[in-house]
Amino acid sequence: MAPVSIDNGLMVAWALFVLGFIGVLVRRDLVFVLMSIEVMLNAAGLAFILAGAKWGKPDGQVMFIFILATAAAEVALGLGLVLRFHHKFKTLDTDAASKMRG
Amino acid sequence: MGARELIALLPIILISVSAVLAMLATAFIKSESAPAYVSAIGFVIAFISLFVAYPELPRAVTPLLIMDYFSYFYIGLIILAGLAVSLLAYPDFKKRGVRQGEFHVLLLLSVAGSATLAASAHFASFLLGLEILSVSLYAMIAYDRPDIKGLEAGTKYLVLASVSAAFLFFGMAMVYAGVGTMDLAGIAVNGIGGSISALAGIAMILVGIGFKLALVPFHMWTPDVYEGAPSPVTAFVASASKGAVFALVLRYFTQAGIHDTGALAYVLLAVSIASMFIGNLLALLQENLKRLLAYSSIAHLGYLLLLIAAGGRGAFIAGGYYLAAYFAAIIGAFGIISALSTGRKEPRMLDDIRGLAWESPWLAGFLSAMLLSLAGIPLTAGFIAKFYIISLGISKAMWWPVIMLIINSVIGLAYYLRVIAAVYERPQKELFNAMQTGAEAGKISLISGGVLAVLSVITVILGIYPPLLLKIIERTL
Amino acid sequence: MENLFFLIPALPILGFIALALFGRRMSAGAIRTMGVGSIGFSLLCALASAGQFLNAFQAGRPWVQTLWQWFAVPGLAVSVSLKLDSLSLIMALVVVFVSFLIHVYSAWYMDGDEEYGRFFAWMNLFTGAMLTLVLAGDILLLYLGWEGVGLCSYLLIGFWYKEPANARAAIKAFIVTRVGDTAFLIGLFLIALKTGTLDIAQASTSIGAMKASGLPTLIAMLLLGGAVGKSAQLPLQTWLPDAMAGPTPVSALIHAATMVTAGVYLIARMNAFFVLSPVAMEAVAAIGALTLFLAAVSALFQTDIKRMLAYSTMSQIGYMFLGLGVGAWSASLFHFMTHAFFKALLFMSAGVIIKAMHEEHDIFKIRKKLLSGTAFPVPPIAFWSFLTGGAALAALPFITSGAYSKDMIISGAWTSGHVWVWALALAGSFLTGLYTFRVFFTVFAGTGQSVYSFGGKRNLLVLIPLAVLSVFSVVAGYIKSNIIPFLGMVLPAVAPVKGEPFIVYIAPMLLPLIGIALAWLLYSPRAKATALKAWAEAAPLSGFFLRGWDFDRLYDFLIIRPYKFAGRLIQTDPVDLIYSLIAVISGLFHFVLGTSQTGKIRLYAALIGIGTAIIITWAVLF
Amino acid sequence: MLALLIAALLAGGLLAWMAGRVKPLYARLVSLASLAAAAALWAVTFALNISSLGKGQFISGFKAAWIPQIGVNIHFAADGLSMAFVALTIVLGVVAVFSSWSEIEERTGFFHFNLMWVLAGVAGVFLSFDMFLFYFFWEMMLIPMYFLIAVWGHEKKTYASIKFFIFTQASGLLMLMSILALFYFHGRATGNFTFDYFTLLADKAKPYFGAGTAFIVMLGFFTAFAVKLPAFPFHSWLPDAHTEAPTAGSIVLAGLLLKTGGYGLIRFVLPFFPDASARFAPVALALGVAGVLYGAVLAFAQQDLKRLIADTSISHMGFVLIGIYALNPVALNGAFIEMIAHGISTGMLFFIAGTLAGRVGTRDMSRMSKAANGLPLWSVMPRLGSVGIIFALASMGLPGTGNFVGEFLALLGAFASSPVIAITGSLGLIAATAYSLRMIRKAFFEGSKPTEPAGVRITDFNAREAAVSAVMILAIVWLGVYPQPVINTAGPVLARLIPTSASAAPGRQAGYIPGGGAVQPCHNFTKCSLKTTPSGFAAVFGKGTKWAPGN
Repeated sequence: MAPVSIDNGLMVAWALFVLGFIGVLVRRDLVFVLMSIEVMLNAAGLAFILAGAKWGKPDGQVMFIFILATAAAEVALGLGLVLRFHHKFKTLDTDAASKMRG
Repeated sequence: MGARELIALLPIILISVSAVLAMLATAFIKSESAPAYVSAIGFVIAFISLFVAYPELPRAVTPLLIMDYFSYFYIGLIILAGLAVSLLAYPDFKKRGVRQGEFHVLLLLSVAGSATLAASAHFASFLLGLEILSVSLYAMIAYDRPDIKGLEAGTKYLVLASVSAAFLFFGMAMVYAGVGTMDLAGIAVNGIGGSISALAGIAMILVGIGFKLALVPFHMWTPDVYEGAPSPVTAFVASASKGAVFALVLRYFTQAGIHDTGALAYVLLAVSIASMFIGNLLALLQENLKRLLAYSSIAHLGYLLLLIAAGGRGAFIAGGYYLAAYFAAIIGAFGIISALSTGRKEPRMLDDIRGLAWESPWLAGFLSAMLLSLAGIPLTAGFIAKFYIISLGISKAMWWPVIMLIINSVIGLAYYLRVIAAVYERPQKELFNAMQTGAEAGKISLISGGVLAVLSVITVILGIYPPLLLKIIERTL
Repeated sequence: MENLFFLIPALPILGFIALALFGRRMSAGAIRTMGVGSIGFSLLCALASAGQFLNAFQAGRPWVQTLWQWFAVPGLAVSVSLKLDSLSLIMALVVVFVSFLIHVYSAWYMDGDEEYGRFFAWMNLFTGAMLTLVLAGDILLLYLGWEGVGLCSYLLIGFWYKEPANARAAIKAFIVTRVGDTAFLIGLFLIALKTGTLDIAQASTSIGAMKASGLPTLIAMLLLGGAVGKSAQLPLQTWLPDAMAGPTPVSALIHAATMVTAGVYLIARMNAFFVLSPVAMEAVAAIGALTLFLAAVSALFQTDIKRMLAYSTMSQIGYMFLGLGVGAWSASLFHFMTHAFFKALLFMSAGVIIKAMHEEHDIFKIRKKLLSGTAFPVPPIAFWSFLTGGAALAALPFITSGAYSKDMIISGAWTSGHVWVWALALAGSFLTGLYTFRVFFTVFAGTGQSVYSFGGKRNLLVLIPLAVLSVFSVVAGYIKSNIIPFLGMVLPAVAPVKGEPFIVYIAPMLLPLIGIALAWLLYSPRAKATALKAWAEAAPLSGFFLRGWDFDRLYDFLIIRPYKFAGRLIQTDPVDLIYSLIAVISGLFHFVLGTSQTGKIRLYAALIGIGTAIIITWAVLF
Repeated sequence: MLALLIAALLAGGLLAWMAGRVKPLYARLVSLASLAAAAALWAVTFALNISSLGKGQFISGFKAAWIPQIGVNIHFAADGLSMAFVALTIVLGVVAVFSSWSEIEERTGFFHFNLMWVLAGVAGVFLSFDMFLFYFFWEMMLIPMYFLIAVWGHEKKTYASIKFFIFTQASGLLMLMSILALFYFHGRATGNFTFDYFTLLADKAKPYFGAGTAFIVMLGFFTAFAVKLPAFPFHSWLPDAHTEAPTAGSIVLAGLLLKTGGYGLIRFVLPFFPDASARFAPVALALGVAGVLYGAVLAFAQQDLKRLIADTSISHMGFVLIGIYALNPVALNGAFIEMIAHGISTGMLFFIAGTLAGRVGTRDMSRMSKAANGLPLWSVMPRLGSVGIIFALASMGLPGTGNFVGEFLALLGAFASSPVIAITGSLGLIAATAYSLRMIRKAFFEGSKPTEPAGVRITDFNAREAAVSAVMILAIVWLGVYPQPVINTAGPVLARLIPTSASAAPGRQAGYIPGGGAVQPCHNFTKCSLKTTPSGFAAVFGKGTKWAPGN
């Protein structure tokens, strides 16, 4: 199996990122929005790994771990908020959270 | 990493330690106030440590952090902002009947994150600092659990900040892929070559930064978050979180000579001018105080971005001065809202503070000083700050941007004056009393009053005798 | 006296200051003493100065007194300096003398008025300003007096301010004269700019060197503009008839001693500029001739006794202008002098009549009242004074002073070759006799049976001025041979270009008589020509003439209404609209942008995406 | 000494604030005391330096580093021009304190604090000889002024105060741009980055920027001063601010703040930008005339007494603008005298309007007599009426008042530069008569049908007000009949500040004005040509004069 070229890998990362972002835009459910964000973050992680591989350094992987950690923290907090969101708004539709405007 | 590096790192370490201590205090000491004490004392000690560690500068602490005068200046600002917020939050949360403990932990953490950000020299520290800051902020914004607006604000911030962080990280990866280094200074000095993906990466980093600085078109979250968050938290979001990112941007963008790069400089200029106009116009007839300040902060960051588009030595001086003035004024302004609140009810609308001067002349005076400083009127720090920006613009012959800035200053003045006019309006019995403000109830806590007084004094002193601060800023160059 | 003649204007001004400050706390007697006394002392000073000046007459040297430096800036120094020469001496003497008599008369006339003190204060100031004007050695000081006279006329015409018409008349007087003053002021600019001085003597000298250019004409025309305003000549004559709104002594003062004669004096004083410019001279003559005719026609149709007198003044000043214009300088000034006496006399006696008739101005109503005996009878002194004054006004030959001075002017018009001016003057002469005696016959003829008695106190205060002026109205003509050469010291003389045939010599003497005769025919109780009279009064144009040829309507239409309209148009300051518009547009932007803040997370995120796309595109493409 | 003068006012303000918390009367007394101290300092300074002032020299004042990083010093100095304006400041300050004696009952201490600080700001503007310091004071005085209007003003005070602040601030920022341009251009050319007025002026000999740049930089200054003056299209803040301000505020606004505009033009625009000023002069003159006429017509149409007086200021300041841009010493002296006289006369008119409105409870002239049961007000308050008439007459430029001397000289000087301007401007005198007389009549002499003459309870001027009026009447008459001491104080300075003819040679640069005209500066106006430069004025405004110049 021929090694995957870095550029193709980056394409995948781009695709993942864009998909994740589209997810954020089109999904109304807060949980799905958070999941889409995870996808975006992971796309960034993937890109780091690929970049690291490109330059033959471990830095990219280190960064990926950092991203993973922060993503986990975000998700932890996010899920807490989701619970309260559901409690207060009786829905997970993000559009419901538009009390403040103008 | 030897002892010297550790000493240089002392402020951040001390804040982190305070965070841990505060956590322990929350867990093990029954007193509600203990964590607040810990945080306040922690901030003070950390601030003092700046002077202790001062002789060790400048020093690179691992490739990740650079501790020099510049970093210290901004870390100092951030710590002071943290201290002020902590002192303001204490009485505020007491009035709300919200637990103090975790908040102070979060505050310390976010300050640690901001400080890291301000001192970061590497993508990794950038990423870490930013995330520590952001994650703490999510919680702080939604800290007042029963408040539905806080929840809404927190959710919005969580989603949008995460998205923007994803943009930022992806951009970093792209740049790394393009140039093979994550050293900020290296990238700044050597540039990104002709790599298109790296260029796209830089653009995406700009997006992440733009979000944190609430620049157009990434500003949309600002009013909602500012309005929803408890006022002390808003003060923090408006000041420290922006200051840290701005410090980073100022250092590396200027180092990279972005103002000479053509395309990117134009992007910055466009974003800057758009931020000024959109921020100010949105604030112009705004009746909601916190939203008004939110929009005005968009404009202020627009002014600051102009500095980066101008670049040069002057940008450092102007940036430092402006940020200091802006910190004092914006924290003070939200502090007054916090001080005037009764429990969960804040003086949201302009009508709520109408005639404030007749109830509480001191607070009205402080508020006027803050707003005039934000408007850039003499006798306040804001004037010197704005003077420096205009001065920089003129020295770079940026006539049109400066004229834009002037137009926006005038629009800005219009709404600040609207607020001041409301404050000094004679109380009309049927109009006033739209809400029972804290001032009327006579419940302004001594702490917040003191903090506000100090901020006002700083604002005025920096407006009258600028060399005080200028000397410090000049060391950072 | 050479160093003290500044007291002539100073004393009335001091009187004004004292009365203005303390008038409210003084008794009527004290006010009277103060008000009349200040003018009295001023008169004494003037007489003393005159005596001394005439002693040194042979030298012909004017007295000049510089009081202080008014102001000096690079290129121009103006001092407050007074100058006494034969012209200003005669002028000042007449002014202060007539003024004094009018003050005496006022003490009677205004007795019991609630603002007795204010009246005398302003009367004093009026006289003081006029004397300043007359004695000024500097054009700017002359201008100060000039404006002061205008101010006082305004204050005094509107003295009875509770009547709105009076206030309107006062404002009209001031504004109309101020139009002329502005022309005068521009003339001043030119003089200052071209000669570098505002001293009358110096400026007159240096202008002589600029004969060739059009400059003297321009300056003279501008000065003339000022003169026509103050002297109520065409086209700025409209204020004078309305100025009758003031108390009668004020009218007397305006018409006889101060104000309207200022224009004549100005032209005489600045004669150096006029003699250099034939054009300006012609203009002066033409304005005088036209005004005298127009005013005389208007006077013919007036029913208000004071308005008739006002038009007669306008007409007589027209003679003076005419005289100045044709080069009969001294004659004009002589006419000013005689006119001062008889016009003051006429006004004062008219005042007595009006007061006796309970403020009735309409001659026909006065007659009716006299006949029916419902009013107080008119005292004989009023009758005789009015007759004397009227005769002098009509220029009854040989016996009245008016005839001497007027005939000189008319003959001057002929000898200088201004035939059409001469013709108009003659027509005016005829009309003067007609209108004067129209009023006289209407009021008095056939009412002589009434028992004349004087109803009122302080009779002497009215008797003396009337008696003195009656005498002067007659005898002043006899000093013609003294006064003309005396004035000739200062004023230029113009050699006649034409001989005077007998018919020209006799015409001005005959025409007034014809006029009087016609008046008798038309207006005497036993009038024969009632049909003609009825026709004249019902003529379609009678209203037009009554309203003074409708200049008021013309100006109202041309100037006042457009001005008021402009005022209404910009009342709310249209320029401000521009700024309001900016504010409104900003507000509009605020609301439009505000709608973008929907509070929806997905929109906010979308904007981040769009922004990113734009930035990446920009960064990559450029 | 000069620094002490400003400090006395600043300290007086603070003390008055504190004193006012004890008793309102104390605030007034403290203010008067600090004004007295300032007056004493002024008098001593004047007496000590009278000879150098007479020669048009500067009194070296206080100089200390302020922001050494950018070459900013605190530098107070004075010459005759400054001294005259500072004297006016102090005098009108006293009038302002007296005018608010019974008007301001609320927060008296804070009121006097603001009042004193405005005065200090104005004095600072007149005495600052560091561009940065000048700008600092220029903006600083806005804040207390804003509070004076916004807190103690009338119905539309919020609108008026914000409008006032925005207009001045917007234009002020443009001036800041120009100051900075001056700073940088000078610094780059000479290597000496400084805001020092004297250095900047002295180095003007080596022009440190081109004609085009100079013109634009000049416009920045001009705009700020023209807004403050106010010149014609920038005037619209003025009627609102003056009308809504409390009496003392109106007095200070009209009497002093407007003068800072004229002062700025004389002090900065003319000497710094001689060429540009000369080229700009036709436009400025036209604006001046427009202001004269527009303000006069505007004033004529008003019912609100204070608004009327405010509009007259537009007209008078038009004369000042004409006087300044005629570019010869006669006109400049006229502009100067006009400013001083206008300060007194309009200040006093506002004093009268304030006291009158306070007594009758309305500013609407047609309703004033209602308070006297329909009697014309003259019959119940003759003293107030007399003072009113005197100052209204001054306002219309009657000879014998200082305004006449000012307007006469300004127009005379303008006549030398441009007869068309002077003649058109003279029409303003007629218009001034119209509005002044209308004001006198409507305010004092007009009544409705008297309902009940008895029982009117309006009081005339009390002794305090009468005393103030008496002093000010003396002042305006003194200016009218013997202005020479005042001219001598500032005259030598003014003569020096006229752009030198050599540097403004006609036709040297292509113009920025349609037609390329320029007013020829000229030192002895009788030697001035009546024409402007050949391509000059006539090209802009049509053929001016037909007659040939006499010399």
